[in-house]
Amino acid sequence: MKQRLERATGQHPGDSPIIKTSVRLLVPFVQLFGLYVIVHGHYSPGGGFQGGVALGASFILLALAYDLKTSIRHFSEGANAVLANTGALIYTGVAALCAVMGGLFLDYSALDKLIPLGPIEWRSFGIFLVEVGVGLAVMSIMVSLFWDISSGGEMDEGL
Amino acid sequence: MILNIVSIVLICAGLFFFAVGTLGILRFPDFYTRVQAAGKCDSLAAVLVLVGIAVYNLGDLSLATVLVSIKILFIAAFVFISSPTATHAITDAALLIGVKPWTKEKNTP
Amino acid sequence: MAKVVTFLVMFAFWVVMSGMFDAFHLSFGVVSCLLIAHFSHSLLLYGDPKSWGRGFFGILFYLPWLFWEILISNLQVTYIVLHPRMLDLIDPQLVRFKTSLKRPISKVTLAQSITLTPGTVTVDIEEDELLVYALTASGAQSLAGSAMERRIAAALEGGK
Amino acid sequence: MEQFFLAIGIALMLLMFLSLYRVLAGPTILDRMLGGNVIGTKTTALLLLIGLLYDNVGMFVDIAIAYAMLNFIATLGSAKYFLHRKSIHLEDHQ
Repeated sequence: MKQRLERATGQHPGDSPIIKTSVRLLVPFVQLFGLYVIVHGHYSPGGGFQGGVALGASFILLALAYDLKTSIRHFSEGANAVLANTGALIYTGVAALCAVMGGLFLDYSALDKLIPLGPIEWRSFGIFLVEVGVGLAVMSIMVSLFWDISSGGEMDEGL
Repeated sequence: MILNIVSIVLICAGLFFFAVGTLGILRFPDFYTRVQAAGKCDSLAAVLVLVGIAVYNLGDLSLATVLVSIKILFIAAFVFISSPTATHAITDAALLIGVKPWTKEKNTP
Repeated sequence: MAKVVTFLVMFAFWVVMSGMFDAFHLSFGVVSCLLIAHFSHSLLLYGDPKSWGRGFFGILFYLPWLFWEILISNLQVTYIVLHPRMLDLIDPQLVRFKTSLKRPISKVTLAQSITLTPGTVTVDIEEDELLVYALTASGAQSLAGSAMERRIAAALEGGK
Repeated sequence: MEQFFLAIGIALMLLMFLSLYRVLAGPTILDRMLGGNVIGTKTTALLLLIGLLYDNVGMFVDIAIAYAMLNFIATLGSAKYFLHRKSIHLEDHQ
């Protein structure tokens, strides 16, 4: 018993092929679920924030099962920073565009003057645009929080 | 009516295995044996309850309810893959940290 | 090839999840599935394209038998849990045993099946050796050369 | 049928309280994690039962999927976290 425990302690932790294979099979479905929650935000529970969390969780799952490098290879640091800012930009951009077009801040029906679709359709579509922005921002900020905390800002190893 | 009976049987069986799993993690002497109860009984019980709910949901047949039932089956498949993986992860961590297993020789006089 | 198959699988999943067939949701479904097919195609499927379909149907035929085994093993665990003198029945031990399976996916299937069936939990896989924690001595002995391994070999590695 | 689902839901709640004993009193940290995982699996089933009681299964299915997913990630993450912490701890003492 003692020998086996020592041999088990000797190997590199977190290298189990069981976890790797199971996670690899599950990750694409988790990602699609995140996108589904974002797109269906105004029919079912959820929306930008929850969908973003599910998307971010898929990359965290990759980092947990493999290591930080695999996670970064699938979703680079540069793309992460760009997406976080793009998400915030979409949100404020849509909101400010509403104000510029003569409505209130985040009053989507004002966008009707830009592309005439009808104010009610614009209210629905505007919420969708804002939720895409929120989802992108939440996803990238969650992933970068995990990367930074787990590796102490080094982005090389950890967890 | 037949669907209702099938779903009642499935859900009751699931509840029974949930109860056995809970009793198992309360009664077993050490961590590794508790993992056995939690890992097996709970995953089977969750799958049984979920399939029972999916069968009951087919009671008023339409496209929407069929799709919802398939989604519930997706959750069952997810539990079926993820539950052994989580069990494996916890057991692996316990062995690497060095939690001492309960053995028969040591504990019987 | 991997991308196309991933896209089709993902789109089927999307249609079931969404349940709405208007142009708005379907078009976003196509966009989402394309995104995932582009970024994650190496995750879901790998290796020889011919093995995907065979693996899928092999698993499909393997599952009912596995479910029956799980039911029986649960009844055994139930007997142990509900027995008043439980400590006399159990005899936990760590067991190593070699498997003849080659592909990683079939080893993982074997490990998951062992975790789900008679009183055993797979602790680790090293190359072709599995470290198994068994609840009873009979459970530990039933592992080597079991029917489970043969069935997985037929399902996932047949025709090699 | 409503009464039946209500009874099953209450029974599940009781079982969750029993599992909570393992979370509160577990001798090792991994026992507590195991108790949490078991409670999470029961919650997935309980959410769907609540959906049946409210006649709105389609909505609760999404929540249940998200809950099952997060339960899995939480267990995996905490197992790995304690493994990492413990190995650092062991290296310090050797």
